[in-house]
Amino acid sequence: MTTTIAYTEEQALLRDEARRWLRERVPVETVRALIGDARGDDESVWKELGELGWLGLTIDEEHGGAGLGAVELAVIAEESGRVLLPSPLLPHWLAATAIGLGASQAQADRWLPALATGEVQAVWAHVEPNGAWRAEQTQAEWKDGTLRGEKCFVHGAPTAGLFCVPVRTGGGTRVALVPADARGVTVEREKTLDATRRQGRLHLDRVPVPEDALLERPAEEIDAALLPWGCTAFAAESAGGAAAALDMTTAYAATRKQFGKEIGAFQAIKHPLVNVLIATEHARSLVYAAATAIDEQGDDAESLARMAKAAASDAYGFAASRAIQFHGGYGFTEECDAHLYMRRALASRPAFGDPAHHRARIADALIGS
Amino acid sequence: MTTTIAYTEEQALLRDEARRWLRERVPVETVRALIGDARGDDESVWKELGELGWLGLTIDEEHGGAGLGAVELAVIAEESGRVLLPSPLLPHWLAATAIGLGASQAQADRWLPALATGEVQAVWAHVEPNGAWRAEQTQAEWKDGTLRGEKCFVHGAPTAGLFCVPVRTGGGTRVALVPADARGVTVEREKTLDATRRQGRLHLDRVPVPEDALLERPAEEIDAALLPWGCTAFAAESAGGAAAALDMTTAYAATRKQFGKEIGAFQAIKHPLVNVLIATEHARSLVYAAATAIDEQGDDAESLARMAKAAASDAYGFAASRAIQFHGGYGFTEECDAHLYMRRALASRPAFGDPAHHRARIADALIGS
Amino acid sequence: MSDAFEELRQQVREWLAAHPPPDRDFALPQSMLSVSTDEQFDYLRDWQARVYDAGFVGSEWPAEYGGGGRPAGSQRAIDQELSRADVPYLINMVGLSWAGPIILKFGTEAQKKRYLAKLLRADEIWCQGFSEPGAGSDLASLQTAAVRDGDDYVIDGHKVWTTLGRFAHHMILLARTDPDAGKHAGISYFLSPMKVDGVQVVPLIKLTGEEGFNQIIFTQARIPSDTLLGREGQGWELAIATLNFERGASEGSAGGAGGFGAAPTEALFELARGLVRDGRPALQDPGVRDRLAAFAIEAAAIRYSGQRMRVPALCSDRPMALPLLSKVAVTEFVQRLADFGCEVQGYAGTLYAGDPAALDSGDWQKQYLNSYANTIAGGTSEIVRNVIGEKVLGLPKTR
Amino acid sequence: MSDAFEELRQQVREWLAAHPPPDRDFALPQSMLSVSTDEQFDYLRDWQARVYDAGFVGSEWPAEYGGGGRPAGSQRAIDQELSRADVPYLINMVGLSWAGPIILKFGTEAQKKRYLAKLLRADEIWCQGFSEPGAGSDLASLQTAAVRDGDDYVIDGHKVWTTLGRFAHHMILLARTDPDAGKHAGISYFLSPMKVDGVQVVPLIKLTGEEGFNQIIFTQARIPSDTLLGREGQGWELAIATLNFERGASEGSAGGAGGFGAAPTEALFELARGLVRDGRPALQDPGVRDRLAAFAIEAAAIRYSGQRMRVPALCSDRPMALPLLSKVAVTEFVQRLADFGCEVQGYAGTLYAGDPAALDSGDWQKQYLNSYANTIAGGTSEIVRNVIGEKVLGLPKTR
Repeated sequence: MTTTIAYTEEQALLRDEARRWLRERVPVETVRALIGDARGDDESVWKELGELGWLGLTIDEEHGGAGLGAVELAVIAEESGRVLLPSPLLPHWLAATAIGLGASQAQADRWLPALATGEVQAVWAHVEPNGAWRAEQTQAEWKDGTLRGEKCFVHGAPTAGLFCVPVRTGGGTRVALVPADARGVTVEREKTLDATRRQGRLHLDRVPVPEDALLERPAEEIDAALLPWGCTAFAAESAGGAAAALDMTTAYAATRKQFGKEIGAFQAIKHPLVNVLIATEHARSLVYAAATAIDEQGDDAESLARMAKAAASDAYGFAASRAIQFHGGYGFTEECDAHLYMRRALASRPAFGDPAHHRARIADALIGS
Repeated sequence: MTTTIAYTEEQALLRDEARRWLRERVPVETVRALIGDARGDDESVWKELGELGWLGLTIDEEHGGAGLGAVELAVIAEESGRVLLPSPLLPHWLAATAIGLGASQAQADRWLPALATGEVQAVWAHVEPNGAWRAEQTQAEWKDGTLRGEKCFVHGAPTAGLFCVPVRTGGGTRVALVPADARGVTVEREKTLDATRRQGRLHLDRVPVPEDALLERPAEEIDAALLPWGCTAFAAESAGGAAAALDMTTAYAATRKQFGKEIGAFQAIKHPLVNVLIATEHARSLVYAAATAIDEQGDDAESLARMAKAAASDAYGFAASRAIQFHGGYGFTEECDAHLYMRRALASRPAFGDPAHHRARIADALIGS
Repeated sequence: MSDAFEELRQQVREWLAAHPPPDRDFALPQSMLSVSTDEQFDYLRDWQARVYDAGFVGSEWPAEYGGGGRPAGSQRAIDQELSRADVPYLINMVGLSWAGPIILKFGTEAQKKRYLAKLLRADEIWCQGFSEPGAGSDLASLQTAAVRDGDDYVIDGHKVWTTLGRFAHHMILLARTDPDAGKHAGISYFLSPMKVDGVQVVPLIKLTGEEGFNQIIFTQARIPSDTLLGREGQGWELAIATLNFERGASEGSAGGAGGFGAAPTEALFELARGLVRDGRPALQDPGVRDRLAAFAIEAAAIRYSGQRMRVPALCSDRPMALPLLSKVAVTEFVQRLADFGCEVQGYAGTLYAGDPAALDSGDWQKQYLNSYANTIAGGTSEIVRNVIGEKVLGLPKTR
Repeated sequence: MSDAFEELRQQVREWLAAHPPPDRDFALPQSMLSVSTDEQFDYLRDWQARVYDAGFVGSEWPAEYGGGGRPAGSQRAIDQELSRADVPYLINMVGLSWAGPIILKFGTEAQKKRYLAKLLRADEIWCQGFSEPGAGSDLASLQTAAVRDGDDYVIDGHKVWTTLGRFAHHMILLARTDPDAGKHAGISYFLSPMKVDGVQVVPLIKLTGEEGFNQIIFTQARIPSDTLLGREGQGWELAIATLNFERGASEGSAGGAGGFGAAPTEALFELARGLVRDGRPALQDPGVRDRLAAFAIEAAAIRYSGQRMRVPALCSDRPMALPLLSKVAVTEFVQRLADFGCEVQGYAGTLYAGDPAALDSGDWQKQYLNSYANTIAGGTSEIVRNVIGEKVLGLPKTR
């Protein structure tokens, strides 16, 4: 089956709403103010995200969510990327989606309503200290009701109330739901390149986790089903960031004068910006294709999502690089926002696999390994 | 040991002589005239190359050669690349070098004097029909005085009088010296992208080859010693071609007017040409480093030669591509010389390994495989 | 997305199944640029007439001018089905995509009646006479003169890059009617007959050594004054409108543009499948795999950008971005792909069409050389980047 | 190539062995851009004085101005030895490489006596005052005013991107003495004192969040008229001469430029050696291997281009090519290398200086951000490409 991009009027309206709200509520001054903030996330913004229904976007209506799909998620992720939203929206979505994919009815009833309102902020905590991030590579171990392990680079960890942690058990891999306040759980905040995105290391030292806090499906299955969501979410965010970086650079180039004319009249500026546009628009097209494929359960969903992530990470790094360079001396200052996009681009590049990783997997799928 | 580039006054004078002679004797009209010619090589040019002492450049003086080294070879190869010299100088040099590296006194006495004058044109015929080109991969087989096999893409084959052919024998690999007029030797001219360079397929059908026509040293040793020479020769030729393509494009861009000014004033033309310049000059620096390393028997000779070949092939393809594009409509005509450079660039890219091949081997050397 | 034209698509498929292209014992050229024999020309012209007679050319044009009167979008659906079926292309490309739409939009009633139906059926073939040797990217600097003399214009000048020149009946011709007016203001647009005295067709040899393009030399050629399209001096405006059809910024083609398919990428995979590199199958070479995956990603991006272009709500930020960037994105992609198609062959990439051992008959090498036609013609990549930078990004004009 | 300076090199090595840099319990900044504490500044100034006292700064300058009077090439040999020994850099970079050579070439006898020896020993530190907020690449559009008033000039204006601003004693200052003359003709060049009233130093915060550069605000600052270098109105000519030192097109540095070593590439290999990617050692990942090899090739090309630059017969086609292209080649190489240094770390590349788990203390991430200083300052890559296109390739000026 080959996916055909679909997009409804409701989805277009959702984008308009998201764009308007995010621009008004999360201007860059707010993003910058949170950099120095210990929590790094404005609690009132989080609360409002919940009220807008975005935190439970993919949670079914039965559990208080909006019951929407990957296209809506991509739309909001893209818009959140444009404004460099500091809230841990993506890891929360991924945790909710993972729970939705693998939970028993009781587990879903226990957690999803609180995730949908945002009362509990959840995160998908899947990266090992050595950077391995697929469920089959997890070193965290659950045995006899006790969990030990360590997860790093956990996006959203410092403020999370619930961690979804892939673990090994005697009978295969599972996903443990670990409340942040459980005994033996310590979160150490990491010092990150992208100071607008909070990450942390999660130490799990003999944490008591009852068997009924393990999601029912094997972690590998959940992880495999989640992969297209993760790739698409970060790809959409990156594509939005690339578009915003391009917008800001274009606006500057259209007004900044040197040698008696606007620098955007010079092809040394204009043509690379056109190349950024091409890369960004290509990435966006792949994002919508991947999101549609997920929602339509197309068998090309994984491959399109990997393509989208590879293209979007490359586009974002390129857009941010030209943003710094073409702002000239000003681009090298903290005051100019260009570096904020670069930091986010670099922070999102490894998330759910970097471009080289995805190209290798795409080749496997197309050719066989 | 790390090589330091050396260059003597004599070498500089040789370059001046080579450049002057080649420009006068082999203008592009001559190159073009030979495209339609059956032989594809002007016999009088070949004779004069012999008289200049260039055909025996690397042959020792005892055998009538000039006894010079890789730097001189690189100098002339570079200049020959600039004018798109159609003569099979490179394969002749490589054959002479291979014989010099592996011959017995009697074998050297038998062949080298005739190679030095050009009376016999020799070629190094090392590529299998499947494209494998290292001696250990040869499928041609010598047994009880008889040789069978096939070599393809043999540069210079249609006019060659002697083929140096790596073969397997019962006791390892050797290099067979096969006169073109031996029984069972057929040469089939290939139709090539670069019509200024003649190639052919060599069929060896039960060719009688006495044991004393096998070079003494194992073919693998000769092949390994020849590799830096081959890479450097083709790298130098490609660097020269890139420089010439850049020159012609620059000259056109400095005079062709559009929109009331010379197109070279537009950064869309100027900046890519600067990038071509950087790539070309980098390649040239590596060529001189590699040639020096060969002459000084530096242990970095192989690695530098591989680097030079990788850089020069990339530079040439890039330079030729921009030459076509920046000549616009005229660049798309047969009449414009730009495509001649492109054809040569593509023809030389696989010779002695393409850039990706060399990067893989350089990684092996730097990291281990 | 449901397809409003599924029934029409079905009709096309059924017709094609029942009426396949006639057998032939000669090769067809890769594109109309390479049409060189009468045999090829007659075959392709006949094929277009068959497709027209079946109702699949000019689907959206009014019935009074020979069109099908179907709604917008129907021609694209037809084109996609034709493209998928891999049948011959429609030869009258200049007529269908540029001359036709421009006459439909700006022509007099008499001109519409005179020209449109005949071009749809390939009864009359069209060529383009815009470029001149001295005026490439700077089209408006053209020097061909049109001097009014009674009921005629007398044309003198030199046009280049004309496809199908030898076969064409008419040319969309830009010529200068007022040498004293401004660079742009003095230009007029003609629907010039080709089969008149004083029009000489001289083949240009492409960098591949093949023919395909022509030079057209006008020497005191007399053409009737009713071939003027629009007003005297309106030529530049009409030329821009034509280029907008050419560069994909306007819709309205009468057929033939099948769009960018997955074909080149699949052909590359197919090529690589048979190759050995460094002693192992090329498809096991990690560098080859990485490049192939990168091409697959880019091909998908181009394909889905084409789909997205048809969903206005997904293009609202910069509506002209995708239509305008597609030319440079596609042509440069195909160029890089063809280059890699040569490279991955290793030594076999040095062979050429005509050598029995050349892989895919040497097509990759030839396609790579030919790929420069598309990064140069119809606006060089450099000029198109200016246009995108100015029209889409709103950057100031490069002077 | 025999080295005429082997004996001198040996002296440097012996001296370094006998006089290593003093111990310290604080970190030194990566470059003079990042000197932030008095402790760092005093240490580095003391180190330059030691190297000078040993005879290894200003090696080629005349003895009467504090130099060593040795032949051309000797300073480069010394710099290479210092660079290899990985000792601290010489802090007075602006003085040694730009202010010093320009004074030596264009200064009066009194100016040479006044400034040169002191800058060699770092007794007096220099900074640069060329750029302004509104005049970046278009340097000549600068607005800082210098008005003659008796024996003084009165300076008003705003300079940016000044390194060591807080520590410097003098500035090479471009200011406009004649607002009515042409854009270039009205500019003059001053050796301005920094420690006078009306000179305010305001730190700029770099994109890394660190300090390093400064803004210098001149408000009715009075400087003596004998600080004018050359004539009034000669400033643009002297500025170009200074930029030629900066961009490597002229020789004459008094020391400190160790040249581009293999260090960054080796550091990248070292980093990769410890990493795991997709469950296996990163060095076994073919994509990583390919990138590393490409960087190694480029590093070698840059290194050997540096060598070749010193063999005039190998540069005779375009003598200015290598000196002028090296800035853009090196800075863009280092930028791409640092980017890959972040990428290859995978998730660890999201950490930053200060995190205990950050690899190489987060230096790759910081270096990548900082790398833009070098593609922007001293002529952006775009401006330098214009210069190369015009001066080396002879292309017409971009207007």
